[in-house]
Amino acid sequence: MAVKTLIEAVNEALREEMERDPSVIVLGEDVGVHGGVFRATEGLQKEFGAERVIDTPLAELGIAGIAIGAAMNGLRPVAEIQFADYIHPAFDQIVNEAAKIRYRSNGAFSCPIVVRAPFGAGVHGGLYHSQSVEALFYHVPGLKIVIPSTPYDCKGLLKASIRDPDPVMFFEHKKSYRRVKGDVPEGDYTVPLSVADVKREGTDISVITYGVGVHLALEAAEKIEAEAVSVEVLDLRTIVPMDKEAIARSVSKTNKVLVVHEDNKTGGVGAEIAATIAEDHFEELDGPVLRVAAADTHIPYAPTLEEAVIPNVDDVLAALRRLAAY
Amino acid sequence: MAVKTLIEAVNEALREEMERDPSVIVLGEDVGVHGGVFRATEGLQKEFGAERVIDTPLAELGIAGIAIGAAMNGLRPVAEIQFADYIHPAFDQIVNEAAKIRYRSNGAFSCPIVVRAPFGAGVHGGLYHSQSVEALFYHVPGLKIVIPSTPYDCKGLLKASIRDPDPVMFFEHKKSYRRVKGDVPEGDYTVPLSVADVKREGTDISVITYGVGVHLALEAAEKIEAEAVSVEVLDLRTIVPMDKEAIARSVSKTNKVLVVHEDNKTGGVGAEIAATIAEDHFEELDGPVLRVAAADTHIPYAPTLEEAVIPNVDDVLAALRRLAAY
Amino acid sequence: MSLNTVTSTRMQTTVRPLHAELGLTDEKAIELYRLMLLARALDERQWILNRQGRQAFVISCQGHEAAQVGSAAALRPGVDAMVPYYRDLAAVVAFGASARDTVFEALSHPEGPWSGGRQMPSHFGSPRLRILTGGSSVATHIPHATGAALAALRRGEESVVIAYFGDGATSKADFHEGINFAAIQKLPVIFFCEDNGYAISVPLARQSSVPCIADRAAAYGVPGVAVDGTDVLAVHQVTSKAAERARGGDGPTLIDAKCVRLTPHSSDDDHSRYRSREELAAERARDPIPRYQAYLREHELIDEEAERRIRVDIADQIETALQEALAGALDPSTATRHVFKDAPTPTLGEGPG
Amino acid sequence: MSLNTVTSTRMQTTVRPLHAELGLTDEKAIELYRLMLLARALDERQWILNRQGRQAFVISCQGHEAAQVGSAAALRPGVDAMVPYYRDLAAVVAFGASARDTVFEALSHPEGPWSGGRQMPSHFGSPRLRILTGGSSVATHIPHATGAALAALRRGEESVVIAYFGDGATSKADFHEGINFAAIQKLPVIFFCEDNGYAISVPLARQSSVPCIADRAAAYGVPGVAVDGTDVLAVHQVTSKAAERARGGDGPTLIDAKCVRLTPHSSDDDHSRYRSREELAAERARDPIPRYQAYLREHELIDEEAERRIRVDIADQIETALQEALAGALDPSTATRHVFKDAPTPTLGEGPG
Ligand SMILES: Cc1ncc(C[n+]2csc(CCOP(=O)(O)OP(=O)(O)O)c2C)c(N)n1
Ligand SMILES: Cc1ncc(C[n+]2csc(CCOP(=O)(O)OP(=O)(O)O)c2C)c(N)n1
Ligand SMILES: [Mg+2]
Ligand SMILES: [Mg+2]
Repeated sequence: MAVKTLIEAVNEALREEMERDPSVIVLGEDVGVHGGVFRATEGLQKEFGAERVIDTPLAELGIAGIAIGAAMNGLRPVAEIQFADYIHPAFDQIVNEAAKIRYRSNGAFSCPIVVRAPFGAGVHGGLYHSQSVEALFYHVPGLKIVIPSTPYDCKGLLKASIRDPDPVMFFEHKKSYRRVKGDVPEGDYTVPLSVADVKREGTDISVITYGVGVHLALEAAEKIEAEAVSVEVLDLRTIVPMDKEAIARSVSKTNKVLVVHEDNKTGGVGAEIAATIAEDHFEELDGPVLRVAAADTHIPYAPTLEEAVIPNVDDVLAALRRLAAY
Repeated sequence: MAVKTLIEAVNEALREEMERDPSVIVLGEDVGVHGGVFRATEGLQKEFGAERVIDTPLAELGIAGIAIGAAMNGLRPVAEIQFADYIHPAFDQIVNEAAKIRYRSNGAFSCPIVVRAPFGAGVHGGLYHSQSVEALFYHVPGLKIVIPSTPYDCKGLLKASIRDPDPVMFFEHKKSYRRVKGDVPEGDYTVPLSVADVKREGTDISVITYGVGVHLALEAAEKIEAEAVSVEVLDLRTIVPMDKEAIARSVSKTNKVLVVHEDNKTGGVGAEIAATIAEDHFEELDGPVLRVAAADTHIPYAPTLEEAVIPNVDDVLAALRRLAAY
Repeated sequence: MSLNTVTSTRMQTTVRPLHAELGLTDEKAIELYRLMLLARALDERQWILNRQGRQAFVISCQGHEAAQVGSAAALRPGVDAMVPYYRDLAAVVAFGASARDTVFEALSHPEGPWSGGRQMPSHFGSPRLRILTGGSSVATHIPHATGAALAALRRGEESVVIAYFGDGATSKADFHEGINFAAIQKLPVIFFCEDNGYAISVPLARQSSVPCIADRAAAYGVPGVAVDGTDVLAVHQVTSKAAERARGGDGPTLIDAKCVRLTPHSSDDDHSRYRSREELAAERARDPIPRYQAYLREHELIDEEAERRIRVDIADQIETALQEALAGALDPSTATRHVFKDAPTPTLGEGPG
Repeated sequence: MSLNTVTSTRMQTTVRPLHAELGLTDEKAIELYRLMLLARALDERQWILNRQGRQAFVISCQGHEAAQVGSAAALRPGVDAMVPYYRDLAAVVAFGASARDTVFEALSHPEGPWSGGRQMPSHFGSPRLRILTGGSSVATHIPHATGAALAALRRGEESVVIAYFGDGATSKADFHEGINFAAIQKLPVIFFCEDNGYAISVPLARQSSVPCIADRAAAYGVPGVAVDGTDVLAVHQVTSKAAERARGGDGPTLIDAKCVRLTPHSSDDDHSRYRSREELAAERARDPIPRYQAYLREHELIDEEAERRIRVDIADQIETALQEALAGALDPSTATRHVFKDAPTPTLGEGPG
């Protein structure tokens, strides 16, 4: 097994799925000749031609809408949105069309598209190259949301998403693209959607998280071990439909929960996780369900300012200590 | 004081603000000659002219974008989106532009727009004339969200929203337009944003809600009184920024909370309310924070199907009884 | 009987009638009329159901029948694909939708082929008939047509996709982005605008800065063809040309068919608020059905008796469908189905609907 | 000194030089050059700061200076308003932005007038200079220009609004909806496209189905004017005409200025991946600065000595600004300010920036 980066895992998954299934196409801005601004589609146009790897005009609504129409007529389009911050122009097509096609047609039509987008902060991209957008789609019935934290999961989840019969939003943390490395098997395998993964076993506190939150949580868990606190880290991997059984298992084991995500706090995915636990596991809780998330602001460009608003390992540690005290 | 409908309150607030402030304009589809498909802008074009009451092309992105540009150059535009279901094409302009203008310019610019939209189900409008959209904007820093439940609040809140220096999303439940009546004073008054209102005093259980949820809660509260359960109904009125003090007061008084909204459950506004309470009021809770909301589906057209997915008084009663048992 | 007469007399006339010039047989020319009458009858019947309180919502094709039938009949059912909007009852009827399909959806019957009661009436969608599912949002389906054409091409199908939309839809993002991509890729799509001069109450002059929607084609380097949308044969002619062009790999055409809206926007609308009596009367005079009837009479393709038989047959179809439809009742427990896949889904050309 | 010489000689020449034809004084003609040089120097300096690790991101105006200065200088600072995009350093400089403003933003100084370190460099916005704040999204500011023009009209200001954007931006919804409304309402806006033939790596042929962006004007019934964007005087001429038209109440104009992109898209881009050496060399040959320098020399408006003095002065301005800027440090506690109003906000023509 070779050690690969997250972005290499994306590229490998796309290549293998295009080889496997001629109905898979890739479309987006700069995905062709250029290979994508993050190189996710590197080499694909050379290998599969400009008919299957399509440089689109600068028009996210169109990218999504065309992918949707193609999906209704037998293709499996993988649309790249260059930055998640620019997915908002496609919001109507994704929310009012892709998400509703199966339901409104009483099951007669489906919309098997994957919308890929790099997201997240920490690269000094400012307000428009740092956003987390998962919470904006989270509430919408009919959309699946996947966020991988490791190269292994990334390749397997992206392949599973491309084969999924429903629209999948696939968000890749751009700061992890080259920094996060890990073993990735050659060849075909999938990681099933809606199955969370315990990235670290523990007995005192459960950290429920996804994406970069997983890495913050693991680092904090290592550190706090010295203080004789045993932390379990649950990586959701698929945000919708969420693996509620895995959450239940972890909560009944530790009776204390910390939710961590980089996205800002109010109305984030963490809100639903905390609310669900407060609703379904009230009797099991030994302490409040805490959340570590970004401040409810936009993400500024200057490092000094950016670091002030996004969560870090110390924030996670502080919350773990608070819970440990219960 | 005259008894008026919710839609009359909207119309009166718009008229009075346009008289008071020449920088207030109204724009949207069919708002002029026609007076709006729900008659919210009835008579305004006659009174203030086609220069201030503007029939726009069928283009929600443009409506929002033009309102934003006008707001940056000294006007106070009130944009009508004909149905909240059609606000999604304007999502990018609202979320990436309006919400970020003050922040990105370091306070040098502001964007005092109001985006009005009728929302909500119960009128057999199907997937595209029934949506609740507040949760889709709830997570975005820089946007205020107001949802009135009575004609009195509606007029006062709309006037306060038009005078507010920041972008306000103002959602009016279309089923309430003509069904909900109440006293509305002639002439000028405002209801301040971010101040919740106790619509009914109670001691055993707090129902935290807004919009039509208020009416479901009040009806359920009346009914369950016979069972010697005293229910307090807190109408948030402003969803962002939320009146956390009022929530705290009510929770410490009753120690039991039910959150009610018509919007579907997962990732709804209720998730944040429940999460906040689970986080900040853990010790005070005598029972789980329950939520009554729509099923996580789209809203179907046929009455039989629609009624099956949206919450009703019996759902609220059942949840209240569950909590009463704690 | 009468048909023979018609044919024989036609032999003696010197100039060939237009439908013959266009390569339409007499039977086909009459069939176009039947489709227009069927759509009109289905439409009128829905207004009655609405007044009877049996149908909460009606949206009409009245005044658009010639544009819809003329264009849809120029395509090949089973091969070409259609992406209609809510006003396209006559178009889907011309593509094979039945009175039963229409009435079942009008009354939210669980076996309604387009949405099974989940959507308002006239929200079409049938894999079998190659009609894509649509919602209520204006213009969002235009890029779907582009995408469907892209898919057809990639999958080696030589099918043409037609997208229908109103004049108001051309103001919207989806129109611009959908056509631009189709033009760049020279995709086999026909963008067919049914210009009835209004978007609910908003007249074209407030909607578009150019008086003729066909002029918008210049921005995309595609042909823009304006046609009288009340002239079924003229529409058939321009659509056939656009279809040839698409099949030939020369890319999309924008057709601008000037229609009349003979009803209020929908059953929720009162157009007397924004249209004068005179204007409405003038529109009535442009009703495409008497116009085409006159043509058929002039060329002796149809006589009163033949027309009566067609109308009776249509009435029977609708009555039978109504009786059947009124029996059906929806099961509330199905309301949460199909959010995600919980049953196999067919592809175009197959399955239900 | 040299100026006198120039003038006197010009007296003897028979044909008047173009700038004079356009009503530009010699001083003004030279000022345009100074602005182009200032913008170029500020731009080049940012690449050095980037290589020094002091500036994380650079996006250039190199190759667009003539288009930007020629157009901005045709408007009235303090009266007209500008809605620029990230590539418009020369345009904002021509509208009054200083070396200090630019350098402070380049280095995220808390007193940076456009965003105070909250946005990437070249994200302009100044109430005082009547330059609207912009983000990084392509084309979203186009409807803002339309709205700002609507506001100016309603408030009785007779100001013209110019919106700048690239060729890629014309593919997007915001372009279509923004221009359509402006054209319908005949608003005083100039839509100015800086067509450099690329959207990052995507060439115009994959972006637009018409080779000339000016052709898109036909869809809105407004004049579409193509101009050589490397010819500062030609741009000044067409922009003045568009401004007159706007002031006269005749509505918007779409200007299509063909520019060259002399740098990679940004400091994050490597254009050798998608542009050939030959192509890049050909672009270099169209650099607007030597071209205008040649004009000024030909007409003896400037000589080496005069140009040297201008360049020295510019270098001084930048050095001074840099020394000052490097001192500043941001206070992390300010990062959460200005989500909602927590300080008074000025209106156009007033306030900071
Ligand atoms: C995006 C969107 N905005 C608004 C509406 C409400 N609405 C429904 S039909 C309509 C007018 C459409 O006019 P046009 O495109 O000309 O079609 P027509 O009904 O005249 O055939 C409007 C505004 C909608 N359905 N979708
Ligand atoms: C809505 C949106 N999509 C994608 C991007 C990423 N992006 C930044 S600049 C750019 C190309 C813009 O090209 P053009 O409009 O021609 O302007 P130019 O940079 O060539 O001057 C792209 C795709 C963006 N900023 N906004
Ligand atoms: Mg119309
Ligand atoms: Mg460009």
